Amino acid sequence: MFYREAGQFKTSYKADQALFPILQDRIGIAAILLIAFVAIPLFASDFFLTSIMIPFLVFALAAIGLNVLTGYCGQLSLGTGAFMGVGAYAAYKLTTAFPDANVIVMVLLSGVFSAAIGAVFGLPSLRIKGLYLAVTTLAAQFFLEWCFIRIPWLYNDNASGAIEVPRREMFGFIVTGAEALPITRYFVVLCITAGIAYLMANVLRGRIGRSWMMIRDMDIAAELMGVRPLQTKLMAFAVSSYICGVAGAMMVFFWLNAAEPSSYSIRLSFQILFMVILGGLGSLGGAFMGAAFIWILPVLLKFVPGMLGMDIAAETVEHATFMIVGALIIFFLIVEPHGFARLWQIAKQKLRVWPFPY
Amino acid sequence: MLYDIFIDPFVQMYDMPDFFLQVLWEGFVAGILYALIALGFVLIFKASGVFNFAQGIMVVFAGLTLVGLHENGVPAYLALILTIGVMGVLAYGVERVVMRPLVNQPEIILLMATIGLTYFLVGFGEFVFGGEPKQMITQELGLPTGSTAFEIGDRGLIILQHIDIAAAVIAVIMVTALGLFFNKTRIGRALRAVADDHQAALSVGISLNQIWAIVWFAAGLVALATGIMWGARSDVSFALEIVAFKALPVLILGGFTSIPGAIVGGLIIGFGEKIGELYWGGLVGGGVESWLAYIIALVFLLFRPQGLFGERIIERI
Amino acid sequence: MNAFVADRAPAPVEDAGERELLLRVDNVSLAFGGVKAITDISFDIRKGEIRAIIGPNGAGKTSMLNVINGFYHPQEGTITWQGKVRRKMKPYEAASQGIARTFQNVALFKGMTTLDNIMSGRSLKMHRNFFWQLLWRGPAEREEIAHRRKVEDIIDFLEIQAIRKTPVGRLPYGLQKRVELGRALAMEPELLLLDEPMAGMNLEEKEDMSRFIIDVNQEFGTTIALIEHDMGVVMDLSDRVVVLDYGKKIADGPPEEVQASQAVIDAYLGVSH
Amino acid sequence: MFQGKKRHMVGSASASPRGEDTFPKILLHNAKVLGNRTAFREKEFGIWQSWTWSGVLEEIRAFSIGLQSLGLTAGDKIAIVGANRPRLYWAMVAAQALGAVPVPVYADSVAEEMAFVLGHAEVRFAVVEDQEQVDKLLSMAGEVPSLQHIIYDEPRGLRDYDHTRLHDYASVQEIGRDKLRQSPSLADEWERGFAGATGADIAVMLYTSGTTGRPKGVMLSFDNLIVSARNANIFDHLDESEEVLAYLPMAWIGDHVFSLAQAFTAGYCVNCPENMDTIDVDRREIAPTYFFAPPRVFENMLTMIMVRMEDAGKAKRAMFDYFMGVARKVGEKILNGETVGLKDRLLYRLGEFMVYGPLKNRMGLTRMKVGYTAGEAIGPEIFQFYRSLGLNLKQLYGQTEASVYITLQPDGEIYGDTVGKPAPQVELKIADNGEVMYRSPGVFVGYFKNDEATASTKTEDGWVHTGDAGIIADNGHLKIIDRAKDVGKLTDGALFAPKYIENKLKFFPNIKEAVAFGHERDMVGVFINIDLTAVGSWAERNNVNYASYQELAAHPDVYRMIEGHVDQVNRDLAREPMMAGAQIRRFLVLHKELDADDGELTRTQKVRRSFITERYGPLIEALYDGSSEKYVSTEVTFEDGRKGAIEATVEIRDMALHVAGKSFQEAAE
Repeated sequence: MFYREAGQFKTSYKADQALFPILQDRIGIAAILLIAFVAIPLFASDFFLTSIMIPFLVFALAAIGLNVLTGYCGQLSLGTGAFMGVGAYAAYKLTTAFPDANVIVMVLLSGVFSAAIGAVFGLPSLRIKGLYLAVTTLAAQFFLEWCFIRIPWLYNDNASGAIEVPRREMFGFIVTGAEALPITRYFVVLCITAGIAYLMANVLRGRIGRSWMMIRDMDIAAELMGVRPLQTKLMAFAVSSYICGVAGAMMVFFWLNAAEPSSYSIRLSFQILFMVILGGLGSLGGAFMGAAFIWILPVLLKFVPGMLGMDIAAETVEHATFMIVGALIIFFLIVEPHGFARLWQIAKQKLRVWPFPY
Repeated sequence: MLYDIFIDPFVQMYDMPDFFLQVLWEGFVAGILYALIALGFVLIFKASGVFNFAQGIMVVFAGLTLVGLHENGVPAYLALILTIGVMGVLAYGVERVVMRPLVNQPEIILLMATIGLTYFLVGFGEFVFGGEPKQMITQELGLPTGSTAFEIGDRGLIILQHIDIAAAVIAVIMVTALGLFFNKTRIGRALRAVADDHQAALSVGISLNQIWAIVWFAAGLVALATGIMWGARSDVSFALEIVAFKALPVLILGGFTSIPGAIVGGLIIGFGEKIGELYWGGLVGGGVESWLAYIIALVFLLFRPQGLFGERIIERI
Repeated sequence: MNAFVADRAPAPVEDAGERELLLRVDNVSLAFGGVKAITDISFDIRKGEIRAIIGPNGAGKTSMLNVINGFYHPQEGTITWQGKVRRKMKPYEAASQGIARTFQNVALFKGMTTLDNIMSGRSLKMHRNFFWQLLWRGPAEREEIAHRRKVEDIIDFLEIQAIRKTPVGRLPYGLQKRVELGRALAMEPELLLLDEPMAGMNLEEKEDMSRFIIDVNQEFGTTIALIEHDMGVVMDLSDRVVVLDYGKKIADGPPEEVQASQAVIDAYLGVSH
Repeated sequence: MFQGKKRHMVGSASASPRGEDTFPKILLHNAKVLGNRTAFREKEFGIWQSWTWSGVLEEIRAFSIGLQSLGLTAGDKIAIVGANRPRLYWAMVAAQALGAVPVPVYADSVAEEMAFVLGHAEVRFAVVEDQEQVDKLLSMAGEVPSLQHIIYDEPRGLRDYDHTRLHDYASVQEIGRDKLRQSPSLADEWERGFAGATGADIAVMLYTSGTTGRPKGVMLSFDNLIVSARNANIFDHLDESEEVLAYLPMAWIGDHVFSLAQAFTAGYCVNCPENMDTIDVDRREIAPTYFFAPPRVFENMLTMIMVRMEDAGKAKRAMFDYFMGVARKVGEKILNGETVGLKDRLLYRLGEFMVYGPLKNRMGLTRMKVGYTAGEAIGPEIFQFYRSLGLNLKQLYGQTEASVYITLQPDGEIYGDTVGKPAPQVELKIADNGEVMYRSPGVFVGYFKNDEATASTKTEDGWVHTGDAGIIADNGHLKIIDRAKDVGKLTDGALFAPKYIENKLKFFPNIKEAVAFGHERDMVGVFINIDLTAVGSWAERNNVNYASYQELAAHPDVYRMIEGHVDQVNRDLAREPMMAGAQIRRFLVLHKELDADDGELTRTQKVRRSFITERYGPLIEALYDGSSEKYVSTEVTFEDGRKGAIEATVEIRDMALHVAGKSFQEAAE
């Protein structure tokens, strides 16, 4: 209906292979970017930024990271939380070791460490597939979590056993630490998430993205077409872990300010996995939709009783939220196992062929 | 350093055989409990190909229901029967609401659904029973609580908790019962038929839906037993959920569909974990129990990807 | 039986058996556990020919292809590829040395479009590294476009323009087979292995596929080894035929000769054909 | 900004009459003033390859000089065989630059037919699309002794052919480019070569497919084409900004005028689709602003819409039906600029957003400024459907012999049952026998090597017999009834206009083709061909199982449905005093689809009545001898040229007649 594609034709491969070849999609993306970069900063409250937008963007980035591995390369991972933790601890160590260095560079650099560790734990993927691989990543999850607790060097021997983000400035703005303004943090998180999402979109539409999908769809055929399975999978592990690492670092640096090992527990892994599955395996847009659903829904649910004028204990609300989220997850898996991205695709297809059914 | 790794632990084992035997016993008991959890997984996986992540929370849920009912004045044995009933309702509900609509979906989707179920049960359990740890009603159920010490010649003594012995006995009884159930009863044979070939099972006139309900119920019973045993050793709390993840390495070792595999795998992990923790864990600051099981499974996987009881896979194109 | 085959351009002057050697299989044996799939087989494939491998079901034909492109490693025997003798080779090495193939049961990448599937065949020829790919603009995009152009030639060649952007999972079987051929062609192989390219096709689709195979052989000079059940097709297409039965070679030579061989007749009569 | 404006002014000017009187000269002009505008596009290798006017000049010049060095000279005939491709259009102009005459030939005509045309035209050269055409031409080399060189566009599969008389298009162009490189003055020389040509020279020879007898070569001069084209451009305000889709056979005058003559004179862009399977997609991508199609195309699009809407959900269908109702009520009025109430106007706006806009988008007609249908009568419902969507679809009446245009419907003067007013500079009259005659600048020079036919078609003073019977209404619009020679009488003297009846039948989507008999007989009998798409989809919805066309056609439920349609037509006929006497008494549903490959249809999909009369003699007999069924065996030609036979026993149904002049309700009682 809204997709009026008549008259949109491509006279070059460049245009044909653009990220958004359809004019209406380009308009939509421009509108979203406008909202994210202009409307939200202008109108949003601090609470909205801190409790909704910043975590949403952080989780969206983590979901992109996991999606690269699970959605595009077909390798199941339950260790996302730990890989995020590696990023967080690495960024913390880096910025405390080099206090004068630009903190954003440190955050981006921290991903390199999680990439390396991710690749190591990806090694068994050559021989192991599916649920068996999940064990490998669980091993990573528990082993790394243990490291965060047992290696005091990682948290600079803090008595609390947690990492506390120091104050860092950039171009005269305080970007990290307790005094950093939500709006500043929001812009940093938004730029990094949007930037990495764009770069990944580039990788995914090129040779490397294709080779991941080849492995995912039919690994034997991929190998017979000249794709080296180990290299390709390891690269997916590394890239995925890099992104998760950066997301993990952002999580503590721009959102939580301080983090304990339990922040990066298996629960987080599952949370991210849900975002990916519900958002849609193999879709970058889906990662955002999944993150919005899993993060924002519970936040909203907390306000529902209040809005309805009910006086319910915070605990009860939390329990109810768990139940509702659990039930909704099952519901959406039943309605559309391929996630919101597929739902959107179906809707888009309907709009494109409107008023016809096909 | 090398000495600490390769020599010292063995010297200790020799020097203090009573301690070593005590460790082995601890490992054995832990292994039995792992095996029980794994058993729950195997039952469901065998019949439906679903890797049921909710098995862990089912253990907690069963334990909480039992204790919760008792706290509200229900006599222990009645509470036990009621809890069995609750597990039956849960099994039926899961089959109806989750399994049936998701039949034929890829395994990762089913896995996710069971994690969704976990969320739901966590919320529901906390909603009804509150989040605090509870004391298992061991005595009220007539389970032994004392302990017996055995002397090992002149080298010291080991202490066996009666509840642990009971756990071992119950585990053996459950495995035997399940074995008989699978091999001797009509439904049991039907279950095996399903595991081997869905089409074949359908053709002999067995309803898949019934079978799933039964299997989930059986897994619920196993969960209840596990919950009682585990709860008696510590508390009944949501922390127990994490134990369920241990089932994964157990299954890797034993294979996803083998009941004996689950037992053997559970024992290997139990022994390995305790021995590793007590003799080597100190070297790296302790707490290795949390991940050692996975590393054992991982190493094992690299050499034998098909598991202990699986057959070698020949890839075909 | 196929009218178009008559259109095939003047028969090659030289005898296929005398062309340059591309691949030789010497005394290869392969077993799974105790089961022998291939026993002591030797034959060769010469440059530019269409070589058929035929035989009753379970004769070891697919296993033979799997050995040639490195998916199975024979316990005994050697394979000489372009003059180099080898025992063992990883599948991706075989691919990089110019061996491409299609599969008996279509093995397309189901989540991708026709275009992407064929583009995937160009993987080995694309080299821009990860960091160029991140940027996209510039070298990575230029490389992508250059290969897209080549892929479009194949799409044009196979007449599948109308399904360019259709996910392959939605295509009918015959078209999937054609896309799979396109994917293999995108590798610009020296040797193209086709495992039952016409299985499950109707007459018209078979004729189309035969025409494509002949065109590939003639336009690009690609050497082709194919497994096929339809004897009419085999006799029309191939220069030389090797016949397997129970993992053993029972005949080898030009189609007419093989067709007349008593061993072959027995083998086919033995199986209910 | 400035440049855009300037270009526009120049462009508008180029649409008006001016000095250039041949296509090569217009090409030079366009390359000069419209140099960077896109002249041609072709979807190839997944994208729209584009050429500007100056690029086209370069391409044509190179090819033309290449042709020259192969020996093409003034007066030679050069055949053009293939689907719409820029290179084939260019070949025509390249040949014209040398004074040679292009002869476009229907690419899908059977070898025998093509051999006749090529032989008759004495072609020396042929420019063809691909191997298929090369093979066809080589196979008829014996019948076309004049043919010396074949040039192909698509080299695939031709590598091993003997290339002494066979050339790759690109290599011919390369010869030209080489020569141009060697002597730069050659370009000027080439231009001087056609500077002396005049508008009176023969531009092209088009063979009319001819419903009867051998095809005739219609010779059209540059003046014929260029004056007609310029008039049409002015009439519909067409300029260089238009986009058209070239998808109709190149040998057909319609395509020649729309995709070449008008494109060159207006300077607009011609787009060639990727192949026949992708036309719908390609049309949507290009969204032509000026669109031409025979009624069949509009019928098919409408059928497609209706079939798909049948599968839509209830709510959606209700919405669709509602808004189509709104469109039927006010759509045409709004298009014609009549006053419409505010509520209806708003509803129509909403409908435009919800339904009409998306529909036009799906059909690729969003940008259509003006569209024409011609060739045959279009069903009024179909015609109104498109107009009610806000599409400025109009009818025209034309002929090859007239360089298309005889009458046109001017904007705002659209009447479903007429074909419009005389086109600019066209004079019209009705002969005593009712035949329509015209005289115009577009009137052809003559039939090639057929003076007799020329003389019988064109009078001394330039009037041309159209062969159609018609009347000029009071408002000056022409109304066509039927072919003049086909209008006959039943034995009881009632007027029998077969086409009229057939068209009424064909307006039902389920009926693809109909052939009516009755001249000098005591009643009207009809053959009906069902539409496989529409009826097949109906069968699917109603759980009617069938294995083949034949089985579907003979299905009792299908017969019942068709019977309903025939009855409806009879009711309609009964209401018209002139036609009431010729209602359909008996009909049958043919067991096979009428097919051009079997000679039953012309290449433009018109029924070959005489051929069918001969071929299905027994069935016609059965229509009139009262039998209720008839066994028949029919020879058919398969796509690969093999022959076979279809056998069937065809059922014949009797129909009740309606009383003349009675209204629908009365008749139903």
